[in-house]
Amino acid sequence: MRTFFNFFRDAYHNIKRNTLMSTASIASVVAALIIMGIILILAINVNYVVKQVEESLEMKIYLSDNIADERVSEIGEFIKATPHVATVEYLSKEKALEEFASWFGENEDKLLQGYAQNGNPLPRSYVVKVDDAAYLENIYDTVMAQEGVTDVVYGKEYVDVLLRFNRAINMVSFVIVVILSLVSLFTIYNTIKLTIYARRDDVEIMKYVGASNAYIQMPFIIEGSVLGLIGAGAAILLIRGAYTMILGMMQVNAALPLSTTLAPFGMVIYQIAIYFLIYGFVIGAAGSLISVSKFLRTSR
Amino acid sequence: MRTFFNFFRDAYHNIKRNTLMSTASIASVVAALIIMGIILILAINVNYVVKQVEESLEMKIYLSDNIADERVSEIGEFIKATPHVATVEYLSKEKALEEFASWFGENEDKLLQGYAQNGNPLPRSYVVKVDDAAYLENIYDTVMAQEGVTDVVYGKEYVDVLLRFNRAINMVSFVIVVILSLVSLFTIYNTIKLTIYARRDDVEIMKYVGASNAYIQMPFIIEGSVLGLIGAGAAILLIRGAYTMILGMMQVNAALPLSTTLAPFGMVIYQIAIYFLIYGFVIGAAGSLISVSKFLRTSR
Amino acid sequence: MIKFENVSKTYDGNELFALKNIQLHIEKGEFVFLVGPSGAGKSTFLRLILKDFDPSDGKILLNEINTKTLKKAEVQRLRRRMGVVFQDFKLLEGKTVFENVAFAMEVLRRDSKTIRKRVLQVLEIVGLDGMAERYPVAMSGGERQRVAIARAIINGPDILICDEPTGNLDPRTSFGIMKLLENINKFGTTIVMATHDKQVVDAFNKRVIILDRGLVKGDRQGGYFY
Amino acid sequence: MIKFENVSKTYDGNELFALKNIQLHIEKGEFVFLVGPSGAGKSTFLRLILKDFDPSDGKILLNEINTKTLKKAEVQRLRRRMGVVFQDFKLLEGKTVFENVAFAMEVLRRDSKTIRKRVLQVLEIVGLDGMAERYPVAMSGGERQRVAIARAIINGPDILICDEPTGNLDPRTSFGIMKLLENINKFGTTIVMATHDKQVVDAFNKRVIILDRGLVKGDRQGGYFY
Ligand SMILES: Nc1ncnc2c1ncn2[C@@H]1O[C@H](COP(=O)(O)OP(=O)(O)OP(=O)(O)O)[C@@H](O)[C@H]1O
Ligand SMILES: Nc1ncnc2c1ncn2[C@@H]1O[C@H](COP(=O)(O)OP(=O)(O)OP(=O)(O)O)[C@@H](O)[C@H]1O
Ligand SMILES: [Mg+2]
Ligand SMILES: [Mg+2]
Repeated sequence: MRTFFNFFRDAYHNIKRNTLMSTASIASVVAALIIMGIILILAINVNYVVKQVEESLEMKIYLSDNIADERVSEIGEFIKATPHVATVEYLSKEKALEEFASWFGENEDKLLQGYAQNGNPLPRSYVVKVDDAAYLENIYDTVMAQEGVTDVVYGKEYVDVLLRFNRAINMVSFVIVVILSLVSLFTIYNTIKLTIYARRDDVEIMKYVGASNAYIQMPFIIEGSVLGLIGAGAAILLIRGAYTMILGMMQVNAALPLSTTLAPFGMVIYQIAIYFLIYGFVIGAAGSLISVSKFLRTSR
Repeated sequence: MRTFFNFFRDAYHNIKRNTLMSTASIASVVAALIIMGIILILAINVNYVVKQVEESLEMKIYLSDNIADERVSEIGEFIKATPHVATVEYLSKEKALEEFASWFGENEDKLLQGYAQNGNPLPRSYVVKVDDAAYLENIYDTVMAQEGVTDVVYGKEYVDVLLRFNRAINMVSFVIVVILSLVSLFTIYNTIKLTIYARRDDVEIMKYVGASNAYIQMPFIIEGSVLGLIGAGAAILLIRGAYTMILGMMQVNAALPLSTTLAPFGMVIYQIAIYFLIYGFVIGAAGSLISVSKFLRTSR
Repeated sequence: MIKFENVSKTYDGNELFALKNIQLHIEKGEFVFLVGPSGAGKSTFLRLILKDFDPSDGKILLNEINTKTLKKAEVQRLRRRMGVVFQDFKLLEGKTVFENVAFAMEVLRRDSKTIRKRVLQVLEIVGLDGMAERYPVAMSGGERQRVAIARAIINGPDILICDEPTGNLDPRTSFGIMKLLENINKFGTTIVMATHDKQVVDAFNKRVIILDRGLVKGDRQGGYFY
Repeated sequence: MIKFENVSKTYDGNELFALKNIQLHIEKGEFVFLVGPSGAGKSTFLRLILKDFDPSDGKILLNEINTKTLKKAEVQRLRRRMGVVFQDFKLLEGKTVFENVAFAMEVLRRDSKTIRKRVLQVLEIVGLDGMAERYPVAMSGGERQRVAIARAIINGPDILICDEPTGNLDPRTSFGIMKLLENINKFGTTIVMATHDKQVVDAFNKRVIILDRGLVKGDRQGGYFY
């Protein structure tokens, strides 16, 4: 009985013997995974940054001077109950004036004086933060419909651009991911095809001896999956290295706010690692299987 | 005399005969160029957007109420003469007040009334646009030192984040370009090595007949460069197609402000095309030359 | 056992007949020499038995079964009961001599101890003792040919097909190999052997089929008459 | 012309001597048969003349020049004046028969008209007329061997090295090829030919060098005495 051990021994020997072929296969897995890894990390980072920007967005809800304090708290409760509202902060007329006056350097006193005589022109307001910028427009509509709310301000143009930018980034990176994935898959498939082509004599000879298809395919599949796993391992190490390097460069260049947004990936890399290993294994095994099966079908 | 024509005829025949090898080589050139093309286009687009944002940045220079009108024009002249200042606009006290008052809905009248009695608290100012956000800090320092300037405001944190973001994007994309270029080069080199490996018998036999190195290398080099050119051509077409597709998708999804920033590349693609063809040619020829020379050196 | 019924074979891109209207019967246990000039169709004849390809016309019966109707798995089973020595040896360049011979037994799922014992035995019989761990590139032409012979005979096949098995061997070694084949034949293996070696054909008094330009030009007992 | 001075050759990973202390002189214009059992060192002997590798010990002089000292370009020039028929033919599988033979002439930078004429001539001489546009895979063993012979002789080499040039040929074709080689030899080409073919060696009364396990066991005129 030919045991599995034999197949692995053969795979090991073949990989050692066909250094060139093996390196090529591993290289194309590494290449594919590095490309995907970079895109993945970039996409996650961009989303992360966009999320942070979104969360820092403020919406100001100005209240009429002509409503009672009860109504003000009522509106406050209503806002708090609105979906996707993260935090709500109340700004009294006095606080608003203080904040406002502080914008004017040497003319601050003059300004405050003017208001002291004419009454504070600044309205009461709620400052709202949301958890998703996409809902700002909805919230605007609901809150605006409340009696006693005079105006709601949230930098509509800015948010629109941001949302569109975000959507564009997502779309572009989706297209790029698809294209590059196809490119890498094609490269891997090609490489495996080349390596099997280089060993077509082996396949032919095995057929002459009456070897079953499974017998012929098995060593290629095992070899392919081993090479895929090795490639995945190499890619993981390389990406980790590059990531660390970029983090290092960023910290040297400047205390960037971005460097902190990259940090969490020290953890994420381990999740990526698992997917990479699965990917390497599957692509190596499947690529070999497809190539060698195709070859078996077309040859006699 | 063996003419160049013969070499080309041979290259043509070899490409036709070794479909598998040829497709593989072309595929890896295409893969490399698509990757580089995408990165190139992305990087240019990001820079383009960042530039646009930079150019929309405003710096406000507030002037003391205690200086004569001559001094105000003097400061205006000085600002205009400062390097990297693109436009300068003067904002009088009245205009400032008008603009300011318009922010307050129902309280506008009350506000204007207050000022009519107490004097306009808003200072005169210059609104400056620059051609490069990186110089905002410099300009701030020079202008701030001028007598009669009370304050200069330009959203320092925002600009800092933007600049850092820009720098980070440039650095990250540089690292990515370097990594992916290496990856693609390695893949191409590997593919060519594999194709030459598959024809090692040819090389060996040629040596036995006393063929000179140049004679042996020539067909490989010609074949390599032809394959490289074909790959470059395919990559150009693919990128153009993908680009058009993305533009189309963007126009369908929404009238994005971004879609206009992408437009100029309809032209740029022709410049990229030339570089791609050169790249394909050089990488094909050089890759073949290096691989076959190495093979000639190591074999007898 | 092997029956050619009006068999013709033409190759793509070659309008000439490699074999034309061959009518032949080889009995179980026979030892047949196939002779004839270069390009006569000897290798084509052997490859038809092996079902390397099907005849363009007519049919080939192995144990009364038309080889054309065989399914993939049946072809595999058939080949496991056949031994083949190819004109160009067809050794696995990436495997050692031992592995080259052993894998024909592995296909039959024999256990590795039996395989090891038997392979070393057979290698000794063909005169390659001590070369088990060599790779084919590191062997002389005749040595490679003997590896191919070892692989062909190791499973004690029902049919042994040999295409010039002594083309790269000196007369003495050839004679030894021929004696070995004769022995195998005595134990029931049908042998069909294409050869140019007059000495061999003359020395062993067997049935000789003479091919010439795709036609059977003779079919008699003993002697290289071509 | 070809001088072996105490030449020994061992291969990596094989402690046995493929050749041991060979002392020989082959004159210009000689026709030498190299015989001996499988693995005796015949191919090794021929490959040393071709400077496929250098001897492990001793030196080989071609026209009084130690082949070990030759630079790359000189080796190339030397090989252009040599013709070689390899035991395994070594044809370019991706090129047609015509191209396979022609490229040996292209290396000498002959014009394509001369090449065309001469190649077709030589193909006819070896009996392959009409097969110029075939690829090696589409040929029988003996036909391929004759392509290799055609390539070896096309430039009218000073030295012709043949490793079993008739191993895959029937006696009649062999005889024709031998006659051809004898003719070439008469016009001054030195021929060294390894062979197992007793009939051929016996029929052509030439110098016979007998190798056995790396040693020269005989060196005399005529007859396959091994
Ligand atoms: N794949 C092929 N395509 C086209 N023609 C072929 C092919 N294989 C063989 N032939 C031709 O068929 C004829 C018979 O070939 P075959 O190999 O059977 O001859 P053979 O008797 O074995 O010759 P040899 O003794 O030289 O080996 C030859 O003329 C050969 O050129
Ligand atoms: N590359 C190699 N590595 C190790 N040993 C080798 C190598 N090539 C040949 N040998 C050994 O050297 C000895 C001589 O080989 P050589 O090919 O010269 O024999 P030969 O006389 O041509 O035999 P044949 O008639 O079988 O072709 C053989 O025993 C062979 O096994
Ligand atoms: Mg044959
Ligand atoms: Mg030999």
